[in-house]
Amino acid sequence: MSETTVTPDRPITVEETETAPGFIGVNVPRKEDRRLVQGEGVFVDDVKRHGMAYVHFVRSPYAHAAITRIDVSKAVALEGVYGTLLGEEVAAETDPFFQIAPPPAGELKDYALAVGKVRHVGEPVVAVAAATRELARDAADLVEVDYEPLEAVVDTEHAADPGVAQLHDEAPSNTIWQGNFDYGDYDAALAEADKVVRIKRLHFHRFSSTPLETSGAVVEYNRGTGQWTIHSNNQFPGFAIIMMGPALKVGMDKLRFVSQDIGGGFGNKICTHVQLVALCLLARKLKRAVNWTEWRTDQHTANSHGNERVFLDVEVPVRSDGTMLGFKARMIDDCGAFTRYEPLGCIIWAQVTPGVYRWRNVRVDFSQVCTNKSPCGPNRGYSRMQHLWFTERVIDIVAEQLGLDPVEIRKRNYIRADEMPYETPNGCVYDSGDYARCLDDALKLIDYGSIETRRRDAESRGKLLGVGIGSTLDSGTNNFGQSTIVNPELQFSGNNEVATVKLDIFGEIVVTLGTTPQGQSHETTAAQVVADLLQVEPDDVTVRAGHDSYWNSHAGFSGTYASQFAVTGLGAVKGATEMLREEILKIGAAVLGAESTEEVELGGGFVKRKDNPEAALPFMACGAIVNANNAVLPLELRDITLNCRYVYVPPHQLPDTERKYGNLTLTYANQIHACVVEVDPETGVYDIVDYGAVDDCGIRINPQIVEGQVQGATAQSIGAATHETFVYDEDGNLLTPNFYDYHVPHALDMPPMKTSSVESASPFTPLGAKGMGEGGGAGLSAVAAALQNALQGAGRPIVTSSSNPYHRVWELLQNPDESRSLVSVDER
Amino acid sequence: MKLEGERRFDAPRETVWNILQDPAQMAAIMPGVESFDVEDDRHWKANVKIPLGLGSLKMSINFEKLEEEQPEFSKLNAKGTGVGALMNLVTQFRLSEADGGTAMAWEADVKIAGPVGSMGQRVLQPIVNQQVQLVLSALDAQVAKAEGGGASTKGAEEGRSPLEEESYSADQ
Amino acid sequence: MTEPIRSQLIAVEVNGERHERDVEARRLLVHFLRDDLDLTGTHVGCDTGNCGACTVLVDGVAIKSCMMLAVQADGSSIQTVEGLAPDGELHPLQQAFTSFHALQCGYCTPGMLMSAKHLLDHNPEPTEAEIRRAIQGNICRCTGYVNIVEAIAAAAKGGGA
Amino acid sequence: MLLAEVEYARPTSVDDAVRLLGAHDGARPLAGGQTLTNVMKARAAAPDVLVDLNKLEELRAISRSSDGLELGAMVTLAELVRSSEVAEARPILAEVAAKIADVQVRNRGTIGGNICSNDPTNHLPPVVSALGATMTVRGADGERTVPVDEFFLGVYMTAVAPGELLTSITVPAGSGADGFASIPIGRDGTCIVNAAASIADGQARIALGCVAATPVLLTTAPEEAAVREAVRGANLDPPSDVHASAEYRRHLAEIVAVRAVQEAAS
Repeated sequence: MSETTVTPDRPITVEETETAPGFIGVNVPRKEDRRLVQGEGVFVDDVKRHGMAYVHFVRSPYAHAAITRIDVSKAVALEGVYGTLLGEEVAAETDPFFQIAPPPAGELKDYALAVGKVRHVGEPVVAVAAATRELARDAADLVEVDYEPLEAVVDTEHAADPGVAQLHDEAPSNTIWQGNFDYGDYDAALAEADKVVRIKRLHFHRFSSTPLETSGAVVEYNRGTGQWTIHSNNQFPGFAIIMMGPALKVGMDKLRFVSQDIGGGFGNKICTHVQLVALCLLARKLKRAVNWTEWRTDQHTANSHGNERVFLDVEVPVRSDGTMLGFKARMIDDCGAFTRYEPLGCIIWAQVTPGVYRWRNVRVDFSQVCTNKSPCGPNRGYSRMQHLWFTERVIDIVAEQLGLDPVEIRKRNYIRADEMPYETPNGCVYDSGDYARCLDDALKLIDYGSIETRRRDAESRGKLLGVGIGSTLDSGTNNFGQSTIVNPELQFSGNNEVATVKLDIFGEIVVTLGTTPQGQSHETTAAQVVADLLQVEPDDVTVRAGHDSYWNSHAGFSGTYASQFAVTGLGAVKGATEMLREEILKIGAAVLGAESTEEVELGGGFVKRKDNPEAALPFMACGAIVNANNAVLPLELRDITLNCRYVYVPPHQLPDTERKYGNLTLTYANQIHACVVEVDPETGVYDIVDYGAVDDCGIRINPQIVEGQVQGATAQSIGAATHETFVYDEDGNLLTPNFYDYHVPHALDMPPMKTSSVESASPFTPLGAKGMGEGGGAGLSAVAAALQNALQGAGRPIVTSSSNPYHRVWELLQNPDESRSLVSVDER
Repeated sequence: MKLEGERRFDAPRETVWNILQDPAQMAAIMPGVESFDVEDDRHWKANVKIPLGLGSLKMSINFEKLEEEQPEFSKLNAKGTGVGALMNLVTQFRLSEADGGTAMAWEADVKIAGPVGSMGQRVLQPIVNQQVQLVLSALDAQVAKAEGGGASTKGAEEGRSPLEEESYSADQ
Repeated sequence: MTEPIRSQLIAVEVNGERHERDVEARRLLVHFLRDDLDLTGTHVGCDTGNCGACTVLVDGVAIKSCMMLAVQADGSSIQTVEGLAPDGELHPLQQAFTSFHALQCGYCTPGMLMSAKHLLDHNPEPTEAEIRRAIQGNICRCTGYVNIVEAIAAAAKGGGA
Repeated sequence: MLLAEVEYARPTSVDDAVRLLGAHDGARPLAGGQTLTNVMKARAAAPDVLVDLNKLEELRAISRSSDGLELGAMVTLAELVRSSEVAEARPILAEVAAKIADVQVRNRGTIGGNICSNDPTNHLPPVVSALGATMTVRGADGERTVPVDEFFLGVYMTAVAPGELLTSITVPAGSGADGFASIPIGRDGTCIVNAAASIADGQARIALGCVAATPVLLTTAPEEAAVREAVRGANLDPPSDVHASAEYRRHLAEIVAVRAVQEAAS
């Protein structure tokens, strides 16, 4: 097998893209669809094994309690029960999970099952395995666990206050991480300002994308080889293996991750390594395959939530013309009971420090606390969504306070297209984009010119109409080096993804990817790229469905997350295909008696002599010669394998951990949304009556697929802005544990959605494309802004939360001054 | 969930007090009691089958008397565990003599966790309120019986339902 | 006179094929289809009857198979997503879902297709509002429903391709 | 998601059903199962025997009589929506039924089930209350009728005693001056509060939902001021949950009452 690893050197230059106009940029129908529309997809719960046991987790009913007694005797006595797994066994057989956080918080112990103590409602305490799903549940009900309840910590803002109960005995406080971020010269900016706008408190709420397929796995253990095969819907096997290997005290090759179809992920399926370890232990203990399917209520109470965040004592220096010089704030992020992927969220936001704005002076005191709530994990727009919502709230509150037009103040502060590539105050490089143009397009979509007329019409119907704008930067292709800013001891940096492309004995082109798609159409877009490079049809290209870490297409960061497939995944596909093309041309030249590969070309599945197209060698013959008839090849061509593996490595460098400075990610797709709401002032009930979303993710490999991502991400943020929220009571009980009380938008809830796109090619990527898919967050800002605008005529309340269900809007209407008292302006 | 209320009985304080201190009579007051064991004068244990319209909720409840000031004040903790639910109830009452009868000021703090919680507060709150009303009505009956069956409670005389009689606040 | 039973031999016709199985009274229809008959196209997305991923047609009527017991289906004729294209020839709805990119992860798709089929069986020319109402009981977390609504409208107009 | 062990019987006659319900402690009727199944999934309630009413055709009849509209308890919500008798006699029943949950749930869910489960957010308990329906309940000792005012006892609790069965709902013929209003979560989602109203002889009979364990009945003059006054004076005990505080529900109750009456009057 021939292999190449390429790392472009700095400074980054525009790469030649050799792909001729062909299938790239075309709406090629999806390869995935045929099986999925027939119900022939293979999702994790569809996997069955002989004698498979079904696992049910006994979960904590308490948010915070000591476990005083566990008795499983009645459960194991039940006929059909194969066995149980307890925390004490886990503690004896595994090491606690590796912690990203530096000491002292990094000393906390996180195991696959609760050991001695439970820290959130729904935390797995005992695993029970039985012959059927129902029996496992019956047995779980027979497990007796005694608890000694402890004070529940649920208030993010005060979780680290003195005297508050401590979640983790090994860590000295509930503060997981704290850091000061100081960019530009904030004090000078403050001195220079004509006005300073102050905001006491903003709150970004808990929710998650709640993929319709919950987490799950079928785990098999091979006693002969000591190797586990994990059929799961984990969306980041690279990370899971890094976490699980040390915990299980085995080498990584003992953990084979397999998945075909995954029913949505959105980041929520990254941190399932915890349950997977419990399943590995059970499979080994019981000597049989085990199936675990998380139920919806379990997903809501114990799967990863999006990070909750409060923004305190916000200070914004502004010139009288509306030019904003930066901001200062204290931010407290709530990661829930455990740090499964955290505290990475404490740095990820910094990829978009100034948002889409030319804010040069920033001072942030960022800390993260743990609370007795479900652990957080990446959720579509991870950590940037919270911060970008903050930047958009800031600009609309400043506009409101200074009586400036929301459109004008944005255009005055947007980073300009002619400034691209733009280096932010903390050293991130925005590759390309034209935010002002996207805004104009978005306003066109909602016919902004007619707003005042529509406002009057709404008033005549007793309704308050409001318009709002939101933005997101969908930063993609992480530089994992940013992890060293939260913990300098970490040995993570850069990023990578793998693809192999081979020409088989019958001339079949087969592609394997390292990614774990959950609807992102990787089979289709990969085939488009390969087809263009090899001058064939996408139908001629077989892209293996799903992921298998035993294919040789797996690297440390393999997975599907952080908006990067169009860059890393397709970058790898392009690299491997170019290697294969070169080998095919060599074989062709040799067989067709050409002097060099310059004299031959590809077309229609043949290598042809340019001077005589009649002289053509079919791919099938190439494949046959190399794989089954290679004695005919001259010796110098014997190293050709027609099986090419390429690792795409983005041009990342290590950041400066002292200054918390450096380029943290490669590409920046952006979205500008505009939204129109109508509020019933009598009830606080509102409708989104018009909605426009403009997306710019550079060159679009398949526009229809990109638009689908935009629509879906937007729907999620509209859901989050209106009704989706994880609410806990003071005892740490989750009050929205299912789709009854956690209302996700259905077809009637969705507003008329209009979309359009701009294509600002990325100068930094193989195809000019940018990763995308996480850009929906703009909806949270647009809805908040539209509500604040609508309520101008009703006491001018300030919207300070990202969660705005009807009752909150009614509260704003009842007591506008309460929210207004949170903001003030200092004249200079 | 916190509940509180005032109730009046046309019976002497001792009568009411005795009922509230007698495990056997308490068993008669509580809904769906299947078995009731007295472990000692401060600890009782009951297996109940609370009838909900859609099927009954089985629970085993451990009672512990926390405080007592005969004949007027008592505080009780009840911890219940069932398949779908986990209950923790702390309740107290104060009896005072009021124009020939007895006035009872009571408070209860009920916490419910477990899968039953997934049914939603809109359902749980009314169900808890309802069970409380059943207990209080049963208490009326016990008092009436102790008074020789003749005299019944003021509330009943006026033909008002306990729901109307009670004034209580349910808050999160 | 009928007496209560804990399990029962039931006979159902699924996608034209007759099946007989002994099932526990408590077994939900969706688990009967998935686990006993290995028809895994019908999915489970929630535990409260909200998501509609388990939608199938029982005697031509769209129902959520997580809120019906398998024993209740005794003697009935059931259609699941696997029955839409028996000979591999895609149903117009399946074709339209592909053409209009009405699915991403594909997990809600089987239930969505069955709800759409139920709609078109009873209302061949639905308005957009009628389409949205017809799939109100089917949650999709990927698409925002935009392309799903278009696909169903197109299929109704025979414009699957 | 997975039910506890349970016994199942599928009677072929109402008498047989009543016998089964009487013969087994902890037996519960299984109508559409769109609420009961979910409560059983949470194992929050565990009936010992399910008596399946789905094969009882006699409970599926819809008929018009001199004293109004008689609806079998097993008439599905979808049938209510489609029924010409309902459309002629009391269209409000169809209009409201069409808002309940979704197509699949309406295909299975029944009027009897929606009424007997009496989840505070249910649509039909307030409607039948406002319409002054009469419930026919059958037990071992035969049939009895219960006026709707005495029917609802609490969440999941009605006058239908263990061993009894709600067989039909009789809705009096009306003037057609009926209305319904609600504040749902999203479009036609779960109700935060709702209200049904029926105007006859210059009096509005209003039933408020989700402001107490059972529908709250008010009778008042149909003028807005009077309606608001009546709601303010009513003995409401609204639950507080993530969708609405008790205070917000009180406020909304007044508004939906007014809107329901206005719709009835229009």
